[in-house]
Amino acid sequence: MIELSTSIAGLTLKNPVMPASGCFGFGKEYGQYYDLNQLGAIIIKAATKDARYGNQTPRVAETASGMLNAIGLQNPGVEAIVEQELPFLQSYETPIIANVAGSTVEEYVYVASRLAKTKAVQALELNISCPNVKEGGVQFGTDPVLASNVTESVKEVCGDVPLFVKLSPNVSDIAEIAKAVEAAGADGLSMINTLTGMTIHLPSKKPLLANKTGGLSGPAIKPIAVRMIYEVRQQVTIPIIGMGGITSAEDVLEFLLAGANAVAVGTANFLDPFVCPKIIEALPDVLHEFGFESVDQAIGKGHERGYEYISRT
Amino acid sequence: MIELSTSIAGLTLKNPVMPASGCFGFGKEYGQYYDLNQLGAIIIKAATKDARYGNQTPRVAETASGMLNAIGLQNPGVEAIVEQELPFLQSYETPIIANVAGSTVEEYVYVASRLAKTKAVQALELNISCPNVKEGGVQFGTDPVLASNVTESVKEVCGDVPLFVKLSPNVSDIAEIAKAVEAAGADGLSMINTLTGMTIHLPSKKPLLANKTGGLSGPAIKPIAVRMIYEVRQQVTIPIIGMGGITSAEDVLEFLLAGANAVAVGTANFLDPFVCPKIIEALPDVLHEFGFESVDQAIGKGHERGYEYISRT
Amino acid sequence: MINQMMTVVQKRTIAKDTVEMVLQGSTISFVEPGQFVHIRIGTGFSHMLRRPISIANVDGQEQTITVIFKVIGQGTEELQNVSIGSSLDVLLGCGTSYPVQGLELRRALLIGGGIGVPPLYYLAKELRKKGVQVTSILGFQSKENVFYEEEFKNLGACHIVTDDGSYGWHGNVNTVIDSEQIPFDYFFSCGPLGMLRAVSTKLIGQPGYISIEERMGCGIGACYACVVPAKDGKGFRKICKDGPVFPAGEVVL
Amino acid sequence: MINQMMTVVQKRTIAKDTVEMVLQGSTISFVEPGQFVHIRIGTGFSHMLRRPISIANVDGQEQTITVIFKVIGQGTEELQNVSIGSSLDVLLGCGTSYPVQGLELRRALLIGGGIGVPPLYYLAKELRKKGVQVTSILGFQSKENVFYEEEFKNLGACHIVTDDGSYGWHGNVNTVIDSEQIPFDYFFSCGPLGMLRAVSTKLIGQPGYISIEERMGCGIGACYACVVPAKDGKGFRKICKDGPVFPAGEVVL
Ligand SMILES: Cc1cc2nc3c(=O)[nH]c(=O)nc-3n(C[C@H](O)[C@H](O)[C@H](O)COP(=O)(O)OP(=O)(O)OC[C@H]3O[C@@H](n4cnc5c(N)ncnc54)[C@H](O)[C@@H]3O)c2cc1C
Ligand SMILES: Cc1cc2nc3c(=O)[nH]c(=O)nc-3n(C[C@H](O)[C@H](O)[C@H](O)COP(=O)(O)OP(=O)(O)OC[C@H]3O[C@@H](n4cnc5c(N)ncnc54)[C@H](O)[C@@H]3O)c2cc1C
Ligand SMILES: Cc1cc2nc3c(=O)[nH]c(=O)nc-3n(C[C@H](O)[C@H](O)[C@H](O)COP(=O)(O)O)c2cc1C
Ligand SMILES: Cc1cc2nc3c(=O)[nH]c(=O)nc-3n(C[C@H](O)[C@H](O)[C@H](O)COP(=O)(O)O)c2cc1C
Ligand code: FES
Ligand code: FES
Repeated sequence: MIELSTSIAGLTLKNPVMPASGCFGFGKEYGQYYDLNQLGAIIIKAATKDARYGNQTPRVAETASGMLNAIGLQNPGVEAIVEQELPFLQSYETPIIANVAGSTVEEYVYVASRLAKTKAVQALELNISCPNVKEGGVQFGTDPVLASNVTESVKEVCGDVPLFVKLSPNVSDIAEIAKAVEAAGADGLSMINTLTGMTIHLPSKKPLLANKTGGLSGPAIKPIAVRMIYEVRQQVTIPIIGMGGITSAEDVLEFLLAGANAVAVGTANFLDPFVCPKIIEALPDVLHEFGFESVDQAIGKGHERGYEYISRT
Repeated sequence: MIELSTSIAGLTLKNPVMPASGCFGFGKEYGQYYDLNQLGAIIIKAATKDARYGNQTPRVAETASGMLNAIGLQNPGVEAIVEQELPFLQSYETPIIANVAGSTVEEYVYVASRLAKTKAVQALELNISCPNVKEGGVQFGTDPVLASNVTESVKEVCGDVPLFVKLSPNVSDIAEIAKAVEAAGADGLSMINTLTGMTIHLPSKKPLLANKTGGLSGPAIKPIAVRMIYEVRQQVTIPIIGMGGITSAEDVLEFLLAGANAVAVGTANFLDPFVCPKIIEALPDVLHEFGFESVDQAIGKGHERGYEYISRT
Repeated sequence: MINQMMTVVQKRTIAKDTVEMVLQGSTISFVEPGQFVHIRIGTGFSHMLRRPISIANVDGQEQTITVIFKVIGQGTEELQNVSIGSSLDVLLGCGTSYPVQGLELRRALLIGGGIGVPPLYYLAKELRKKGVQVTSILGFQSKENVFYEEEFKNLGACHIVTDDGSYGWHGNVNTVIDSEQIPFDYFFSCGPLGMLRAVSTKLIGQPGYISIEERMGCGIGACYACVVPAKDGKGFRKICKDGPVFPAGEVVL
Repeated sequence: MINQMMTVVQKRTIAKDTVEMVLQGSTISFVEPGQFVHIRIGTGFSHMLRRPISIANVDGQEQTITVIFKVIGQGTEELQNVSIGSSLDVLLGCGTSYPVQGLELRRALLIGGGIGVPPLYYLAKELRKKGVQVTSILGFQSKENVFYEEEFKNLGACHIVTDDGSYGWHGNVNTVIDSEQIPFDYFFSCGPLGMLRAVSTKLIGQPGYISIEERMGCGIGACYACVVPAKDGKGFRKICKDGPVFPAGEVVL
């Protein structure tokens, strides 16, 4: 028996695999196709204070081994999410991680506190790294001082609910931001969000996305994600939910070796709507093949002298 | 007749396509397979003051639509390059752009001044963005003050030889660096160098590259390159040599539309050693197909209201 | 929606750059007119996004569906090169359908443009099955782009119109609507945005359904890539899930 | 080196995970023993780096080369699935060769390990053509990995040794070298680094050639991916261009 369960920031997961925020809506659609109880957790689409329509279309474009998206944080607003979306997910045992977005510290605090108050959400993921909105979002994620401030303010209203901060890869030194948010009280990190990219539509001679730029995700960015997780793992002790281009159980193991404690799968859901349960099913054999009897054994093992993971929980 | 010739920083190119630094050695090998006079220019491998052996092997790894490299600036030293490598290339009419590397401002200045003094080199490319060496390299490229200082010092010794500064994409705000080096006297920009990445070899559970991290190149990074060029194009007026994932004449047009004045092809040479002449051959038809009669007409046309390129030359 | 490997059993070029492909599967009977398939192109990561293509016909006996697509880029180029006998990974029966069963009608007007024509064929067949009288107006760029004229003619009156007048009427679908004054209870339209706008404006106030396109991610309603604003000014619809078929006037074109 | 599309004309599994593939081209006569082909795998960007594989045999009449490879990862997996009749994009005749013509010798000792065995076969054939007496020692992990025993036996004495003793000698190639004391003028070796180190140490001072491997980028000497330090302590060699065959003692293993 290969042990898949693990725990991050006090949250027990039956396996380390969860869909990434924004790629799984609020679970309803995928819930029609398979039993969401198979998942380690579910990270839901970003919530803002008020409903947001998001950017104009086209919002997605294909790139080599990747895609660009500029959804622009479309969501019905935190109140509607709590009332209309969460009850469905609560009918499962799978922990729900809510992605918190905003344009100001006040908005982040408002959304986080509203979500933390409900019993429906087991953790928060603070999205200070969305490249697709004009205000807020990524600027909080590229400046260590702003990142630290918003983390600290949000942490105050989280109560018992653990707070993961989602980092942007569009930075010169991601470890610096990671250390800043750890010091500010983050219980964990989520990394990475998308890299800002663009593709130009030759016939129209204009950027293909209406928003011009979009976030690059998918296998193309996997080496960047692995590098950043490896780097951050050596400088912080809080758990990491790793993501960026994962499509297989082998990829999951690579992220665990780099130092992720759990992983999220985004873009791959679009190529194969059943990818999450497939990865979970394949994971025990892959762990076994490379000599591990549990997920926990593999975490951080890609580091020299073995990385010592100091759990806070 | 579609006009392919263009000029960058006073340098006339018969077409805008050149091999990227590090992917073409000093031209000898490719010179065995086709006539190098077909190329718009040739950017040669980085030169340092003394010979460098570079990193341990393995130095390359394949990734989704890309590759990682950690060569570590192996080269025979500037003196040997000038004496043993340049004479071969001088037998062609094609302009040679020499890539200048170093660990200190003094080394950059030494190498640049040695190269500028020879008649063999038509432009310099200041490599402040190599992610694969412990000292120097990328740190000059991620800090606007350091970038500005090294540019200014090198510019002083360049004489008539135009100086392109090669930017690192591993930064929070590439336009800031671009503006700093433009203000410091750069005659042009080269962008982008590789993004730092890692891949872990599952059987050994260690990073596959001996250097652990390497630079990600190839089609995977093209959307990032296009976005950065587009962004920088709106903030500086000096010409840009664009690169990052180019494999076809359509890609060249995409970079021109984004605001590049010429382009370099790196990784694609490994997949197809004849890719540069093939792209050059295909370019007139592609330009024509999308309504352009010359390279110059296409430059910057992906920008709203048409980007006004103000040549300094 | 179900995820199925389907075998390419037939493939032919029916007009300029236009390919008709028949796919055989195991469960196809639930598919309704207006729905689309979300097709994976290539293997590995060669294409990270599936391609949405309308279902042009269903044969419950043979367990096949027919799709008709225009080769406009890399994805459709690769799709046309898939050889007979190989299989394709499809999400079958995505999106909403034209509500054939739910409607009371005697006369239907079908208005299609270019690659918007295919879904109307399956619709026309289903309407005929119900005894509805079908008239179609099909617009194409030019003579060489015209397809399925015979097929539609077998189901009712069919007017072909081309932008350049090289075949049938000269003009666009509205030219025919204006001249012919065809009586109908409901209209059903699918085609490029420009055409849908023109048709919706012309037929404003009349009951009908339109089908629209947008670049898609998931194709099942989870990613918010394919939204369109709703007419009420506040809401929105997901084309892949709430659409592609919408009652006329429901969304902003 | 020339860039050529070559047709797969034959393919068979000759040992565990080990495939022999025959490729037909138009210009192959210049290829010499020890050289390799740099093969493009897949299309588009599915594999950004070519795969280097040694040339195991050449048939000038049929214009074919034979390669033998072990399936160890995605690239070789895809390569084994290329069907007969399809073509592969190869850089043919990369790297240096064993200097068969330039050497004065009567007796050659060939020492191969695993997937280092293939290039020695073409070498053995060329040596025999020159009238050289060939003795081979071929090391494999286990019985199921053994291939080409008969082929080598047809050219001279051939000793098989397996790590686990499941076939032939038990041990490694050095076990055989020690026991048999085979006389030779030159030795030629190719195999995993560990084996090459052991052999070089054992046969130190004796004239010979070794062939080594490294992960490659360009395969033609332009990218510095595949370097190995030279014994003189300062220089280096590019395996793809100065190698893969080096005189024993020239590079640091
Ligand atoms: C519900 C629906 C039904 C459709 N039915 C048909 C049909 O029956 N026949 C037909 O020929 N075409 C149809 N299309 C359009 C078809 O999806 C595109 O022509 C096709 O995806 C183009 O792919 P490409 O790779 O060849 O082109 P590229 O332009 O290279 O495609 C690149 C990307 O853009 C997307 N894309 C490009 N154009 C469109 C578009 N118009 N709509 C949605 N995505 C697009 C592709 O999916 C892909 O992600 C339909 C689209 C939708 C949304
Ligand atoms: C000069 C030379 C001759 C060779 N001859 C043969 C031969 O005749 N038969 C044979 O089976 N193998 C041979 N190899 C090794 C062969 O190249 C690798 O086994 C193969 O590239 C593995 O590819 P993969 O995608 O299956 O494995 P993966 O491990 O998935 O490969 C990933 C990457 O690593 C590279 N790589 C992995 N292992 C090696 C290696 N040992 N050497 C070089 N690159 C490697 C691949 O080229 C690719 O870029 C030779 C290597 C060299 C350098
Ligand atoms: C269509 C789409 C929408 C996304 N929306 C969000 C979001 O709302 N909040 C967020 O934090 N990340 C969002 N992301 C980023 C993903 O959660 C993830 O960090 C990123 O895509 C990298 O993982 P992947 O390569 O597996 O997709 C989105 C990504 C995609 C592709
Ligand atoms: C093997 C390899 C070696 C490189 N060496 C150098 C170098 O010496 N100097 C430099 O400025 N850039 C170097 N680069 C970066 C390229 O010049 C180029 O900026 C980058 O690879 C992006 O282009 P591409 O995607 O077309 O490869 C190297 C890239 C590769 C793949
Ligand atoms: S394509 Fe994802 S919501 Fe429509
Ligand atoms: S592989 Fe490029 S130098 Fe050898």
